Amino acid sequence: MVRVQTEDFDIGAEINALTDGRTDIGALVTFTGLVRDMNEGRVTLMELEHYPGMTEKELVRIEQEAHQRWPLQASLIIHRIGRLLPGDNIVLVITASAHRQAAFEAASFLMDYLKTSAPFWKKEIRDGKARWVEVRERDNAAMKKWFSQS
Amino acid sequence: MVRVQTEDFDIGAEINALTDGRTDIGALVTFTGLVRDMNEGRVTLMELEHYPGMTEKELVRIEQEAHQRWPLQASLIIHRIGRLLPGDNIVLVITASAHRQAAFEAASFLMDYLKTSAPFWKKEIRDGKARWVEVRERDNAAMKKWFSQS
Amino acid sequence: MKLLYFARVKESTGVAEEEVMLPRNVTTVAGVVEWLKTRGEGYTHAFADLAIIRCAVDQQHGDLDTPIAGASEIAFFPPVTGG
Amino acid sequence: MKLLYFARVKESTGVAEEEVMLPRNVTTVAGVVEWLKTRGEGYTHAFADLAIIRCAVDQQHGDLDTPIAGASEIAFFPPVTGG
Repeated sequence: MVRVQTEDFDIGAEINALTDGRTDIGALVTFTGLVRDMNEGRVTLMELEHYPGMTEKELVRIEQEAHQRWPLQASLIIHRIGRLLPGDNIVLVITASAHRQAAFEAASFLMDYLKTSAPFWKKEIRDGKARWVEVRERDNAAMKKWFSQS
Repeated sequence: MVRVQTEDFDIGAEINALTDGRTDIGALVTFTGLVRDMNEGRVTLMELEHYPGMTEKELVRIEQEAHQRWPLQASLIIHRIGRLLPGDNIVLVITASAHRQAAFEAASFLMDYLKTSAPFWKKEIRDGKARWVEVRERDNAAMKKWFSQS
Repeated sequence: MKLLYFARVKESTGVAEEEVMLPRNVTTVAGVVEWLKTRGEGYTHAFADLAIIRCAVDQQHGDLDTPIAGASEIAFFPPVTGG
Repeated sequence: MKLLYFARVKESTGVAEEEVMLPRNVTTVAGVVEWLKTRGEGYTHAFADLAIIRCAVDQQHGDLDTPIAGASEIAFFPPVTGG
């Protein structure tokens, strides 16, 4: 399941919705990305732009790819858009599987893939000036890893 | 922080306690282990025994090891003991860091280390009979990985 | 053809989206870019460094060689930075 | 010396913990095990296969060679299965 929303998310509630009444899940991993107040300067505001329509399609594609690679029983991707403050949640990924390795790897894969493929762009007010966040080379490297292994 | 307890834990509340008022955390990973109703047979009950005193010491040692290896801003290990039913939470690990790779790796490391080192023993009622859970060779292999890499 | 621009590219072109009639000899994304660069300073600036331009044709990632025949929507944007 | 047994080992020995006076020539965990095996069928059974026995001396993981001088507590248990 994927969602793009301006509102915050409640991690506990999302976990409960995914696991409620189920007794086949052995391992559940969540990743939450948050706005940091320091990123090569003091950050006071983050604004997240996205490509409506394509974003949702990309997230669904990414999620399907994870389900093809690992035996997942459930998964969830939520990405926020709009104005965010330091300490605010940006993104939530949840993966559930019978065993922990699949849940860990799939969550890590989803984040690496999302970072390099889903059409979101971050602008920060950093040291008082608006700046587009630059791509980190390590994010590209993290993504390539998944394709050289297989 | 480590806790050994019979009561359930509330993942959302634990995350909030760790992150509340902080604006320096960029990545937060949680791992939850749950009782599965199938484990080489139908499981109806799990009983967790532990070594009071040593368990807590081991968990603290494991947590310290993770903090030495990765730049973690916060971490938490909760392990339940006593009687558990299918679907119940067993263990919670939370790691927080500025970047996602550290949070993912540390959480995975904590689980691998805990599985092979913390003095807990699981007994299951499986297909109507009480059986001690056997060690999985892949758990030992997962642990060794962390020591051959470095 | 509907063209969309996001983030830094949008700031350079000055528009978020526009309907355009592309010349018939434009058959790939590269052709669209070349044509756009003739439309004024904002576009020239937006597409000055193609190393930092990404594109999508009908909401699927493409590149300069992607054919545009039959497409209804082309988007240009910087490398993505979500997550 | 306080001895503790857990899980399957405890089920074999029939006790969770006991205070014992070890002979003076017992200086390592291996010596403790040899001495325990003379104490009856439950112990013999508990320590029949040392490949599946783990131990801790004063709540720290040890092995058969670990010296016990000065220790106040030795525990025997199967490989751990938490998490």
